[in-house]
Amino acid sequence: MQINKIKKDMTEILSDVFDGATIMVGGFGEAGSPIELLHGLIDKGTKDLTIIANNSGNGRVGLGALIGQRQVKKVICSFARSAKGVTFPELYNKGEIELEVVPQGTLAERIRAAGSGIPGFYTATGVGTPLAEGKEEKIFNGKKYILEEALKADFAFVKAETADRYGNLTYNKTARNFNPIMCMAADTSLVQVKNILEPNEINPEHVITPGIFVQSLINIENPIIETNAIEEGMTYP
Amino acid sequence: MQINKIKKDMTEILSDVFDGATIMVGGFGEAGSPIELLHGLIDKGTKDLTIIANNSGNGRVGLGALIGQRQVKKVICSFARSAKGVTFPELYNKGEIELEVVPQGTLAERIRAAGSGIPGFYTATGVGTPLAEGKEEKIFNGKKYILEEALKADFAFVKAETADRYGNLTYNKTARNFNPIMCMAADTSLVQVKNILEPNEINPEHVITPGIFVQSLINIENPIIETNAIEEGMTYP
Amino acid sequence: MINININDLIKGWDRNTIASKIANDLPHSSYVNLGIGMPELVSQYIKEDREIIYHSENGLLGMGPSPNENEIDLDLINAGKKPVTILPGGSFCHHADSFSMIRGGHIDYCVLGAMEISVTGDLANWSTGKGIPAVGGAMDLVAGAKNVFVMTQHLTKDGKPKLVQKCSLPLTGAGVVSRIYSDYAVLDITDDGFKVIQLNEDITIEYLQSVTDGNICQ
Amino acid sequence: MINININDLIKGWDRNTIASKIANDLPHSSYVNLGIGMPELVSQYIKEDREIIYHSENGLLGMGPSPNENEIDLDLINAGKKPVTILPGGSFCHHADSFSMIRGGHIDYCVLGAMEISVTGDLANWSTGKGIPAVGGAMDLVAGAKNVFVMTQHLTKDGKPKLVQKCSLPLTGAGVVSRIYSDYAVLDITDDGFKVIQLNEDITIEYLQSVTDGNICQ
Repeated sequence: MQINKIKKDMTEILSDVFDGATIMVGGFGEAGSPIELLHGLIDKGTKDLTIIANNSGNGRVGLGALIGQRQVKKVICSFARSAKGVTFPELYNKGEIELEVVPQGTLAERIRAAGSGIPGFYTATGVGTPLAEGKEEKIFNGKKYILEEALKADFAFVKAETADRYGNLTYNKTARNFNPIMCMAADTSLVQVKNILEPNEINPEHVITPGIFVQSLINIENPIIETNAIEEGMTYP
Repeated sequence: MQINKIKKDMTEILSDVFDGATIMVGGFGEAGSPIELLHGLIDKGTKDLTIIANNSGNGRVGLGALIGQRQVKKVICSFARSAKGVTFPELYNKGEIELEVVPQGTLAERIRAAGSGIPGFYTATGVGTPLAEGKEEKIFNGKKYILEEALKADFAFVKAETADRYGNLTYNKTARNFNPIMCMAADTSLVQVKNILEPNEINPEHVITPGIFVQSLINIENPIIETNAIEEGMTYP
Repeated sequence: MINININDLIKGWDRNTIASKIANDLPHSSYVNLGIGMPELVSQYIKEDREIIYHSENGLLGMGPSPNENEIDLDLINAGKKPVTILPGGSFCHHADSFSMIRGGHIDYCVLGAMEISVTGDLANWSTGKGIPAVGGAMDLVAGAKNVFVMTQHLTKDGKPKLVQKCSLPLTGAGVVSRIYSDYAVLDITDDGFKVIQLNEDITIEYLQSVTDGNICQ
Repeated sequence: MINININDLIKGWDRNTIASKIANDLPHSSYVNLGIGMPELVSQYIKEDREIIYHSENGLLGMGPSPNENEIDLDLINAGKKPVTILPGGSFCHHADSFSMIRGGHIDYCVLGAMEISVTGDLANWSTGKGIPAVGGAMDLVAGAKNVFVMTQHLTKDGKPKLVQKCSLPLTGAGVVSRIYSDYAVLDITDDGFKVIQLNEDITIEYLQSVTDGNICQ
């Protein structure tokens, strides 16, 4: 029997996602954002979600749409004030969605720590600012640092460029961003990928996410381009 | 003016290395070990060195030779008991060289932490063992962890497969090992590389060590192969 | 409380002049992160005697200028989410590695905008305390970069000093700024106060002090 | 103190039989790290109904068997520094990433040798307290892998039990072992003691207890 992590459709790949789940969503703005997986979650109607992502969605597409459908109770992100953000500000200003602000590098490192079995680490980022409030401090070599804890998730929703059936992934340019570390930090990583190759077609030197961090794949050959979709007035569903 | 990190000879690339320096030496056994740079250090006669590496050298070549020349006062490593180790055991058994044993994954993470501006992190590795003695403990989610501190160095000696003048590096197979993280953790990274390419010849998706972590390069087209050298009875100098 | 009638203000250097001063102070071979907005101008004034490598915190080292309309790739963007290019010798990495470059002290210079800078080098530039709080990578940059340069107007739009004894807005970092490039002066943060490195040719030290809420020294 | 005359010992399973029992217990699609030495045998007994992916802590996922003499590449080695191969679907990574796989709980099973295993799952396998101390990746593996299997002779070469009430040697990890595969039995670590999962067909529970320094239960 051969390992094959490729699922046949959206229903199958999303079958284990549950109400109340914590989901990491890859991408920096639209680059690397798994829009089709997020739309699948809208179709499925999963609710009370906590989303960990860098941003909080644009327009009414992808993460913006999921938030607009009121399926998200909390967002943990570094920058929830996007130029094209619509749904998050609406709910936030009404007090109907929670926000936890995390500095971008601390967010990345907390995610990487969770994937690496590091429950906590010290950083100088945020020291002396409101985001350090309530955090343990420690001095190393005369300088003050704060303790940050690992940030885990039940699922990671990830967008990749190429994959093989083992779940080895490569990305396209700056669409890499948070995707590789989110694969590491989630119990289950679900990946939408443009191209599926044979295992011997990905050079082992060039693999960015080794298959050990990936549980399921779905082939989305022509993903929605968020900028174009928003310009065209697309809303989902 | 163009950035060009390539040095013309061993004298130039080693010019700043000083007595008493802490030097990280890449490689896992012989794979990825920068033998020519180490031999350059023997020629230079630099002494009182602290070496951070996974192993403690084989035969009287490379790191084994440097130790044999009594240029090293202390080794920090995970495994100092190599089958072909000669010089380290000789000095260790006479009490003439210090050893600090660090679990391999903790060693890697302490090095990566130094390169990432993380002064300390918690790990379960070593808890309840003699290597946890004297280390701060902390409970996360009911489980015990120990605090490990970042491990920095003045220099990293690294072996790579290809490089460009910016210091972007790729490695060959498992010769990658500690080399990329040591480049991150040292104030100055010195790299011996088999092939030097033009900047546009390394695909930006395939760079393993970005040039920001590399200060100097030297082209060693046909490096010594340790296994063969030892079989042939080579000793250096 | 200093409050200037904005109609009385002396016109200082324009933003291009400020950018060229910063460009002059970035040494050959340095790794630089330019903040979104005004700091982006700096890259246009780098002289030919030096090569600078630009880092964008979303996993891009060796960032080049904006692409032509027909070369836009929405998977190749900068930290401001605008399309950019990559130069030969550039590379991509994931977010944890990108912030290792920042937090680990590998970025030689970052150039950021400011709302307030205190006399001890505290910086406030991420939150007015109103609206949706959004910090991005600013706190990591000021905590990690070897040198933090601020590029700013000396006064706010309604004529209040941005260089202050103590910041009133939420901090981005404490004691992090090394140098300030304003339309009136280039100033270093020192134990004695804001130290003038270069003064705009149209103003006096006394005038500079009158529009600065914190000690000016020379 | 139990001390058996080694001439009286019943001959248990040979190492190949033990390896095949372990191979049987590794589920399809699992990620496995096999320790240097006896555990390496396990890969030869994987049945065709399953695919297992082998991790070597020196940055190799998807490790294959030893190469032919003419295919040896000294840059492609395993954690024991012996030449190996890489299978299609494999990948290389650096040491920090490789130990993220281990420490982060992504390795489903590791199989290690042992000097002593206590009734509470403590493992000692890295130091006799003599000679040059050398730990390698053993402490990381036992702390990080989801399941830690031990493959061992039930007794030392001089007839002393390796399964003990309390380890006398320096620990590799405390409470880390899930299951023991010895030449006499397969045993789980439980709150009630060493629980027999399978007993060698030639020995009795009473005999097993007589060569084990710790409670045997069923």
